[in-house]
Amino acid sequence: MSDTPSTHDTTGPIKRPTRWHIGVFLLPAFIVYSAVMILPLIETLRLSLFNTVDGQSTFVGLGNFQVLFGDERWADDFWNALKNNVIFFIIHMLVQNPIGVALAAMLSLPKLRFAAAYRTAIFLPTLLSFVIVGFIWKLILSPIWGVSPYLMDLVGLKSFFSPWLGKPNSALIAVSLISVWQYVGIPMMLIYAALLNIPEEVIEAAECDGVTGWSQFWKIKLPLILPAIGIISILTFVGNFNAFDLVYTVQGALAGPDGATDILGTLLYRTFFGFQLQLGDRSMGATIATVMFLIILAGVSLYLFVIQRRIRRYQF
Amino acid sequence: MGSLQLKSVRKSFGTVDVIKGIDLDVKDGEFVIFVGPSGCGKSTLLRIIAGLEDATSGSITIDGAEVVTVPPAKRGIAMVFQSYALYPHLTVKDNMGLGLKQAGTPKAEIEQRVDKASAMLSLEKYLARRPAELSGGQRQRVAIGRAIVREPKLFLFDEPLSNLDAALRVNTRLEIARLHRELKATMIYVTHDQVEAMTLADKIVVLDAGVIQQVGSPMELYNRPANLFVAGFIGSPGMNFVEASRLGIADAKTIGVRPEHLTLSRDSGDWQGKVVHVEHLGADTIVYLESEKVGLLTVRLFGEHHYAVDDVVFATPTAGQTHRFDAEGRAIR
Amino acid sequence: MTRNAIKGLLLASSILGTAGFAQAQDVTLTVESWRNDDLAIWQEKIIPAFEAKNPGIKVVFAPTAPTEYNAALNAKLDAGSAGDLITCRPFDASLELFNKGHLASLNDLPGMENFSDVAKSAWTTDDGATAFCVPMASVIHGFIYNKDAFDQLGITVPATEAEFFAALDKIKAEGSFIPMAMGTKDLWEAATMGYQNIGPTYWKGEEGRKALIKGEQKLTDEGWVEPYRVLAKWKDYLGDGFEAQTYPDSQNLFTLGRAAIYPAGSWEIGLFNTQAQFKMGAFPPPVKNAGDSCYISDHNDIGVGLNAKGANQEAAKKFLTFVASPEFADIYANSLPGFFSLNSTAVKMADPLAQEFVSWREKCKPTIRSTYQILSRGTPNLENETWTESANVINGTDTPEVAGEKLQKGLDSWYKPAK
Amino acid sequence: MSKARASLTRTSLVHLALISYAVISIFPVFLTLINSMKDRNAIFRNPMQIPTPKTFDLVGYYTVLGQGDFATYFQNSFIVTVVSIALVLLFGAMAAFALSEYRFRGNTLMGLYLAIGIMIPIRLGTVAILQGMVATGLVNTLTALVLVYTAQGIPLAVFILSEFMRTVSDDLKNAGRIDGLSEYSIFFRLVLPLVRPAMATVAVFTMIPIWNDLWFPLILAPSEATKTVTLGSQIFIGQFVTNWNAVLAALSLAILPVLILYFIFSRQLIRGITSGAVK
Repeated sequence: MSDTPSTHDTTGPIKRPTRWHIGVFLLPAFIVYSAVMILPLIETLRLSLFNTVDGQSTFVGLGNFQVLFGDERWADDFWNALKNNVIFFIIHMLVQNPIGVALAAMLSLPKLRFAAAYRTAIFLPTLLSFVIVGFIWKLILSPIWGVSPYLMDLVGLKSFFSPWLGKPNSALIAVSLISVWQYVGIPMMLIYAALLNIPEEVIEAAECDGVTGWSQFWKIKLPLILPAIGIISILTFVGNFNAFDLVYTVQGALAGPDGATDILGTLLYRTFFGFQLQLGDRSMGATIATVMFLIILAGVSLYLFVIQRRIRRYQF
Repeated sequence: MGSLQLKSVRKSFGTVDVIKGIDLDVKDGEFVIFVGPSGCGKSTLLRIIAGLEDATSGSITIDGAEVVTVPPAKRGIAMVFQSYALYPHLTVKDNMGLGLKQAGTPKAEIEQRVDKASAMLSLEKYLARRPAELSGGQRQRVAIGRAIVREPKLFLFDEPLSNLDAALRVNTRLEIARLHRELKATMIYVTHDQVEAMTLADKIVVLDAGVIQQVGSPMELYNRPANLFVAGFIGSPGMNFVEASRLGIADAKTIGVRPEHLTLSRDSGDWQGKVVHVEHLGADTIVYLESEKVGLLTVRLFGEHHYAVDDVVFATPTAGQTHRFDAEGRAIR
Repeated sequence: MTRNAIKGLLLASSILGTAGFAQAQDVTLTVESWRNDDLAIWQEKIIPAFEAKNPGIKVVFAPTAPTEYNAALNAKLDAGSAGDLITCRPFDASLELFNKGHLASLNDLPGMENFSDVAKSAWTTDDGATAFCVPMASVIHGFIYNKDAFDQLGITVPATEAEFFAALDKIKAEGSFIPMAMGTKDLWEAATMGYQNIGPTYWKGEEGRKALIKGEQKLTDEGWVEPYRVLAKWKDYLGDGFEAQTYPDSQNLFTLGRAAIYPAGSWEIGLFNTQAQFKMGAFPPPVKNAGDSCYISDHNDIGVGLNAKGANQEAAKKFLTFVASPEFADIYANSLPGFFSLNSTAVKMADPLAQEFVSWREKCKPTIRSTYQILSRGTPNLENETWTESANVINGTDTPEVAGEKLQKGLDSWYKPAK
Repeated sequence: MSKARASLTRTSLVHLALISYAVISIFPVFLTLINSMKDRNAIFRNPMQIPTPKTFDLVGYYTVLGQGDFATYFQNSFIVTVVSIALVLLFGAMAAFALSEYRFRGNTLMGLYLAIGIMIPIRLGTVAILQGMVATGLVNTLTALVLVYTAQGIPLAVFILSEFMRTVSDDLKNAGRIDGLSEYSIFFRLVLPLVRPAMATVAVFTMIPIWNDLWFPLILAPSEATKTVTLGSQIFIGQFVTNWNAVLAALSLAILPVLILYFIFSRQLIRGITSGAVK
């Protein structure tokens, strides 16, 4: 199944029938994806080079980007959102993924009873919609309903309760942790799979060498699941920098208090579609979308071309 | 029925040439084995014959018909894969019958051919099982059965024995030899194991680096290797090579002597050396010695011999059993 | 090709859009709205009343959640899939729709004569020449209180700022009620129920609002900062954890009888009537000193306009004329107590609480919310900023002065008052 | 496993940790479910208590089921989700097969092209999508939603499935070719059955965002006849934001079908995921 026949032979190249089936296999996906996703997205990104001047849509080159980074108000909002987004991502990396790894490590212990029940329970939040997750957690953390203060009272920590979602310095952390709660099932599942893929012989060899318990995890299993952790990191990155729904349902489109939970997704939503009296600004919205796309692209490229190449893969 | 001709068949992946112009003639009913080290292109060549890879250029005819652009299923071939490649979701019977069913063969005939093949391979008991419920040897027999059922012009085997253990390998080798005799079919067989090649083949094709080094019957290759590569590859343990200049021979570059064509003596002989290692195999004894004049030598003696490490001995090549090679490695005849 | 295949597949499973439901002669009008709370009233009262008189026209009320309304509506208008009738937000948001050609002029609509210029002001072009939405209702701000609690504690209805805080102190000291039910979590509660509620008293209603638009006053002026100073004092009277208290939390706190005073908009009346198990009363925003003239926010809030590209213009106009009629005003104002009709024909309202609110129109000077007209056209958006800053002031994260400066700075960055 | 390897203390600790986290995971859902079946006062006074005969009250469910046509909403959500998943799996698997099986000019490029979709939220293209749907007359049809979700699901499906398809033995496919199977038969009869677990994985990951999406139903198909459950319950939350009985009932009704679908798929999901998804 070669590309094209090369022509440096005496008997000449062989003519072959076109392999129509490749086209047939690719076409449905290509058509739907291009027509419904790519073309509309291109249309949107194109808008970032245009703006309304005197009521007319005019090509302004990189003018919108100049406004976004040059105008103090725009730049403040943007950097604030980016900073919050980075914190959002860091919390996921520091909390969600380690918890996911730990849960997976425990679940993959041989002959663990009830493993399926645990797995199902922990994966459950991942299946819920933002509408549900946002509403439930607002209720639980609400100082009015009293579930959280009650629960903290049970463990003698009531004095530590505070209206986290309403305080500028705790709101972002609280929202991030809700998101972690919702999504921890995904790293757990993927790491679990990677751990199960380590052949029993390798673990048995480690047992014979006296590498057991924690040191077995650190010295044997962890290095072997690094590629999976790499994939999870990049999925977390892409997911976090595209995130929007959870902040929107929990904290509203203004991502309060005082913009403390504003991430790129919410900034984009407000700008692009407008909110309350604020009118949607398609051009600036598209500009922010383009910047987001570039950030994500940069992250993914960094992963693909730098990090992924350094992670050693092992064949079992 | 079942002859095969290859004419200047080439194959390149991008700029890398893996098959560099192969010409080959296989007669009806012949058992031909492609042998060579890994990466020599033997499997690629087999897959080109099967139609699983496209040749970049050249011509392939089966029974006189050009098949270069014919899809595998229409070439009248059957193939047995190293990994068995059984359809995991089908029973043994369906695995064997699928090709015929696909070709629209009547049900009764499929039934009959499957029965015949499974009898030939003693697979009757397993017809209803799925591949996962079979042992490695049974799976390999099913894979062979699947090929037999198709009654092909050409059987293609791609290292069919390398996933089996040693004892099973010998058995299956015998079985394949028996099948060849019973079916009188043309078989092309790829292996990297020269013992398999020597024991099964009517004709061996030695390949290296995408080029045929020599074609011939097992004994032709053994007795009259065309070049250094073939000389070294065929025969076990491998041929001893000595620089001709060390022996004062001017009209050759290298002299080759097979281990079994050296005699040993404690008293006198052509090349003095010191024993460095001895292998007792029962029927044979292999002695390795380090000679100042000609370097490391392997000597194969028939029966039991009691040499010890550090013994000083003399080796002498049997007259008329040495091979001479020129500067390009070609045999001088 | 694929599309048609899928389409065929779905058609085959007999799943059709509303298009498939439209009968040959019947016209179906769709009303876009953010008032999903009113769904039942539309379905049970308003639509049957209209359909009874206009056979052959069917009306579908299709509300969207308020938070998504603008975004969804704009997308649908741009693509041409919006309903025939568009519920109008007041002022700039709808003006923008008119300027873009999405809303049609309604100057010639029969029934528009039933509305005064003031009533139409929220949906007219800046030059006052063209009206583009039929005014439906206005809402009035004030405070609703738990009458039983006031009686129990012997508190009289406060009229001045000092009395107001004295009452709060008393409730707090007694301890069985949270003095005031308001949270800052949803931001807009702080701005709308707080700042826009008490503010007009300090910036003198329309006088201050117009001066701000002309550039004669600034948000850093005393009249605009002082309401923030008062708001900052509210902090001590709100429930524990008010920073994370949402708007529904506040409503529940009050209707479950746990809070004594609720800074309100008149639209709460209907809901509170069904949920509260105690007697309620209402009072207007307290004045600074006894005898000062009082101001109330009487804000034109809802109108309904005609989608200029809608398919059923004639039927839609018939519906708009219906909306402009006294009959509609009567149904609407009485089904939704607290939404006051803007129709010139006076509507007789049965609800006592609603009557109380509307009675303030006679003694106090009405004004509209300060940020709605003209001042929220640019970026940053003054309304949104006011939400954030009002919450900040109550939370104590910004001082009143800083809040005023931030708002004025944002406004200055794009707004140049016409000299 | 030898006794030396499993100490009782260690096992107990592991169970303790897992139970704690599992409780954290299900607690909010549990809380919603129990409170949806209580009267209003009990919800506020004793949120943590399970319904007793005294506090048991299904008024929320009556409100929800009486107000909206939830049966239709379910049907809509179900059709949209199932048809979208089917198309994502079919189209995604076909494309993944072409990319992993054949070497042809533009293979890598096509792979990258299909991967872009993972990086940008499709929501950004809303206006153009809506215009397209208006132009083709698909607004307020479930077809519009199916198309959008299919497009949205394809990139991840191709990404995951092509990884899996590379693990299907070449010899097997070649054996099929020699047995006279066409490329289509090889795909449908050999490869698809073998990657079934992977398909289940993709199905679950695709199902979640489709079932739970609020945005596109709102924009593309908000009519009463095409409303989905999530949109329906969101409207309920808006409409009855202070009627917690109704809200909690609506949330419970939205959770249940996801759970049911998940339980149907979970066996395959685990098999899919454990047979080398991220190796």
